[in-house]
Amino acid sequence: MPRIGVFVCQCGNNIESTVDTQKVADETKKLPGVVHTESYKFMCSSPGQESFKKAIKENKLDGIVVSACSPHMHEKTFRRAAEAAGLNPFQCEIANIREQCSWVHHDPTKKVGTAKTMDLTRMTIQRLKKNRDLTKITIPVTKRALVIGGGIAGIQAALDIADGGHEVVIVEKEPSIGGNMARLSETFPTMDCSQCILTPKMVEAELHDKISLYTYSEVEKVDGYIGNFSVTIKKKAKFVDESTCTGCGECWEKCPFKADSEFELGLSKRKVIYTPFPQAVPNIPVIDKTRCPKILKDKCGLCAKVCGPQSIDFTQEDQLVTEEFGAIVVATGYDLMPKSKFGEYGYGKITDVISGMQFERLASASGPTGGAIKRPSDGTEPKNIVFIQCAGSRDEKRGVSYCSKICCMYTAKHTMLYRHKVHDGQAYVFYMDIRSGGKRYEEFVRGAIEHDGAMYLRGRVSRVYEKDGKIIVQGADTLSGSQVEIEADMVVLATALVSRDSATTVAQTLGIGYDKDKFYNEYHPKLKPVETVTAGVFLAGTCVGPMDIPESVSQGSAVASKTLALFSSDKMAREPITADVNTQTCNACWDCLNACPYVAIDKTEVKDRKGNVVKMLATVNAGLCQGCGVCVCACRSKAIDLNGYTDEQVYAAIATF
Amino acid sequence: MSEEAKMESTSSFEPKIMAFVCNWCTYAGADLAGTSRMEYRPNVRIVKLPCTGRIDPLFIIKAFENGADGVLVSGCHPGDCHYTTGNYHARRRWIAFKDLLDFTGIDMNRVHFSWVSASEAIKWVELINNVTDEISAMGPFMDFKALNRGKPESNEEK
Amino acid sequence: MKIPYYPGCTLNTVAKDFDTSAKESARAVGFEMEDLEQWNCCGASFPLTPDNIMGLSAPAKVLSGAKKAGDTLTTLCSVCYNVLKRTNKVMQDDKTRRKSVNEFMEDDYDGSLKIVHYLEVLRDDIGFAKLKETVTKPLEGIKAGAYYGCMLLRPFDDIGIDNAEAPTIMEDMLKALGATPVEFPDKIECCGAHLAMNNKEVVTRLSGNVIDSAVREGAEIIVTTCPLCQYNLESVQESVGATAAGVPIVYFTQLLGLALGQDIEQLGFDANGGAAKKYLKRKGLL
Amino acid sequence: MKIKLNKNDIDSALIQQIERMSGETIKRCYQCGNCSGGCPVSYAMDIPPTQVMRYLQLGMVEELMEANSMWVCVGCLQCFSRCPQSVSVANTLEGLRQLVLRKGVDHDRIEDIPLPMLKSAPQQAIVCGFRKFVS
Repeated sequence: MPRIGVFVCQCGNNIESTVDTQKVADETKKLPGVVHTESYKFMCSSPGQESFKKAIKENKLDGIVVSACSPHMHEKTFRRAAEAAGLNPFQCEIANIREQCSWVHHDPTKKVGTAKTMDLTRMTIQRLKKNRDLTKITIPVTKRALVIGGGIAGIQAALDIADGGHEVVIVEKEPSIGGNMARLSETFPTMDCSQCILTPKMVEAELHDKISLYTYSEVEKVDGYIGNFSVTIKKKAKFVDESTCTGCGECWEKCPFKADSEFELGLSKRKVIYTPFPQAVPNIPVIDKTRCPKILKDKCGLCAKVCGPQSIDFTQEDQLVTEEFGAIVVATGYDLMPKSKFGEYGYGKITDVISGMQFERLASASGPTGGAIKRPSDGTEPKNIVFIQCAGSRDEKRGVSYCSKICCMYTAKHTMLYRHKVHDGQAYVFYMDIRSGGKRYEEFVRGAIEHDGAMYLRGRVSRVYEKDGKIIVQGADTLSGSQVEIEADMVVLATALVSRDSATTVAQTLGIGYDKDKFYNEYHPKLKPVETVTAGVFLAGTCVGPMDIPESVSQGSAVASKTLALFSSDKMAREPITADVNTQTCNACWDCLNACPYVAIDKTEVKDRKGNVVKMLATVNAGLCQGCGVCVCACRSKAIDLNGYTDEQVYAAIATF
Repeated sequence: MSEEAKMESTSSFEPKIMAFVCNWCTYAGADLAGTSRMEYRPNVRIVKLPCTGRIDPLFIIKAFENGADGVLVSGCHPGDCHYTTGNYHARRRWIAFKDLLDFTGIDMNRVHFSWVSASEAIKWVELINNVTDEISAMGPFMDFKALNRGKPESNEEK
Repeated sequence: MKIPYYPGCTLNTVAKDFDTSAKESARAVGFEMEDLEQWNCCGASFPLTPDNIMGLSAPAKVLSGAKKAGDTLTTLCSVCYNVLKRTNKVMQDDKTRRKSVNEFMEDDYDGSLKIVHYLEVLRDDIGFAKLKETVTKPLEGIKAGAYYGCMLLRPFDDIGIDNAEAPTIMEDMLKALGATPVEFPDKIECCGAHLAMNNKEVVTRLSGNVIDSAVREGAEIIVTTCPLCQYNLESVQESVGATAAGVPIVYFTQLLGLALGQDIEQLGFDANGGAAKKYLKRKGLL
Repeated sequence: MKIKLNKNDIDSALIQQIERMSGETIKRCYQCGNCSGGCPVSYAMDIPPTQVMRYLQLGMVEELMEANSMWVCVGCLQCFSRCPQSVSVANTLEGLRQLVLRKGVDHDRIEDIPLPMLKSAPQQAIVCGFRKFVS
């Protein structure tokens, strides 16, 4: 016979005003197995806890029901107290008689509240009788982090984790780390040069003895769970031996073949053996195998001839490596909506209609024009330049419904950079709303208008076309209520910031969710902004949604702190609310495996003594299992049950309803 | 009929309704109704489960067998499941289960399926009131009562 | 191949040239346009207020009649095309309106007809490559600006014949005929349409812009798919600048017929104040 | 101009009627100005397309009824075609036109149309014109 204690909390008057707690205690005492009941003013208070523990010991209780506030409030408190009194914490259950009873049934005669409290308490008692002792699950932690994406968010995360003393691998798909930030000229609102603040961080990451850079690499496969990930990484063939290459540049100097530079967004050419930009980290070139004549048809090979240390190796192949990690940081960044999306803005056909990112390259001292603002078509200096904001943003019909958030600021910056470089030029900005929420952001935009003379027009551009060698921009100024036409020399589209093309593939590899725009889902948008539903996988930067550099960096640091917390001990403990398979009744139909949202179910072989496989069984990986219980209902042979929410427990509660 | 008379006529029968709800959305929504001090009909008894995906259709039948006059199932809105897809499993299972339940002779109007998020306290209150009214109007569910013999220490207080 | 064809009011009267040149050309490339036995006016404008059931009933009547003749219905006039195609979509997608219209017509039409423009038949069924092979008199040296106007293109979701911002279907056809298409920005702008009735100022300005834009980019002849566009552009000829004045405005089927070797006298180039004939003569095509 | 706002005007039966007739949700317009920018006849309108939507949002139907905007709109659908919110000002203006025409009030008298025009114009222009201007 169990020895159950029932503690009915009055919660001051919160419960007592509509529930006769003493009556509940008295009546409950009559139930089989209940040996101790009491009503108390504040169960959660220190004296309450003390008497609670004392009662457990004195009455040798082996099961506790606390009828009090929601378990979301104090379940942990009472379980901890029960544990302190020598009980298994999972032998303590809460009946929610405040949020779901006394506070929602205002009957002053206490009849309604008392009756419902009796029911709720009795159901909890019956459920408790079927409780089993559970022990917290401990899992070992591999103290090594993987950062996917070597942009500013990823670099920051890696540096902070490495500074915390743990090994980090950065996987970057491009030949260099740096990401989109490496393309920017100056950064708002302080106007410091992007390269000047980014390059030192890139170099620091390269030189850090705890950080390894896997550039020109991609994550192929992720197995395992928090603390114990096993990740397969594809290192694409660079055709250059990284261990011997000195980055002298002789090879790309001499290479006779050119292609459009991805980094310069088609504004200039690069060689076929190349580093994406001069400050690349690592400063080791790769060969574009889709264009190299030596690789394609065994002709040329000049680079190999001029290479001093003989680092060129045309036989190199893609390599798969599998490594162990305890945490994964996803910092895969963003893409920009292609210009070709905008039919009415010239369809990407008018050469001098460029994107904001292309403007960054034009304005950048290390860009194709050395920082001079020149038209891509003829190299002349544009005297009238029109910036069109919200190109694709806030356009549910043909673009994306959200605001890309950073365009208002960078467009203001562009007008300033333009005025600083073309003193006699005029910049026009078409905007829908100026969104400059951020420290010193509004002042920055005002500066662009008041000091640098940008003409802001509140309206959207309907159409851009060429006429007599000019680009005609036809839009509206809604503030004056008129149509506006500007003869421009160049047009800059603030194209929408969008999720990566590869976003869904990466999400599926990692088992994380994404929204309708294919940005990754945070565990909780406010309170867990860098966690995902998959424990041990964290998010940083624009793969979550549009954000600027300060935010991306903050997120990089935030995931580092989460990772370091995870790495702070050798083992981690978690709630034992996980599924369990009855090995006797499992018939290996794998319905559970298909239903499980966490890939937490494995196929396990059962072998006889000779090592022959006698049958297959489903087993639950407690590290991955999140305890949703979907598998329990999917199981036809009722071979799976969920600890803490077993069929027995639920039926017991129903039976006394 | 006056409001009072209405109260009179319905108070003669107080239905018992069992609610199976998920821990993350609806349970929290019901908690919020409490912290907001809203008031609703006292006929519902909640059984908390981690996810609607954990709700075995047999729970529903068992509830009827044990004296429920109505059953309510509620979880996170589609797309908002704490466990990513649990509520989709529940929904799919529910669609298949509906016909079976109908076949067993349970009036489908006695079983309600709803989505209530953690912030939808008002929706929860309205849901409970509506369901209670509806089940009240239908009268007690007697068909399974005979099945439930030898029930343990049950509701002598009632 | 026989395709049921809805001529519409204008092509039966003032734009007869459009109709005959199209039919002749069709024969040359291998299909037959068969006039619907009975038809009525489509209403010449798709009712923009969805509650206007009256406006739907005339085109719906045409559609239900055409359904008896076959599964496809072809048109030439942009406006007829627009009205019929959009009405058909309503009949297909909108149960409530379908019911009211059918009740009104005492009919049971379900929107299952496929409405195609003559240009679509050329592009999708015949193919421009095959058209090119059929050409007997390539239109070498003809610099033609293809003017689309509104009704052939918009709204894209309902019409979808081509990209609404940068259509190429007429240019592609002109290339097949051996002509040199001239891109001009105003090719998708409005001509002023029915404002011809009471607002000459607007029509002069809009149609003038179109001609001006085409000529500026080097067009020597403008090609249209709509009798009203043709009329408006033609009617403002005197008002536009000296360089643009007198540029011939023709239906695309007239150039098509010419390239396919039709008799010049039957193509009706006379109707255009003779400007087209003079131009074609200058280019050595007559 | 000073506008006095009150809930009755903003939410008036007339506004609801216009929404019902045109099938457009007036509040969807977020006043970006794209329609006014692209409208070929915006220049000739007393109240340009974007402001037509704004006037309706403010419940100012009277001012719109007096303006020429609805009679100048050709229905070319450029506004709708490029509207990021999928609002058709053309439909809305047609709704306003219908408000007038359905009361049996003609905007144009058939006698006023010049005879040469009636003789030479394509039938479609006349049919369409009648439908837009005559009750």
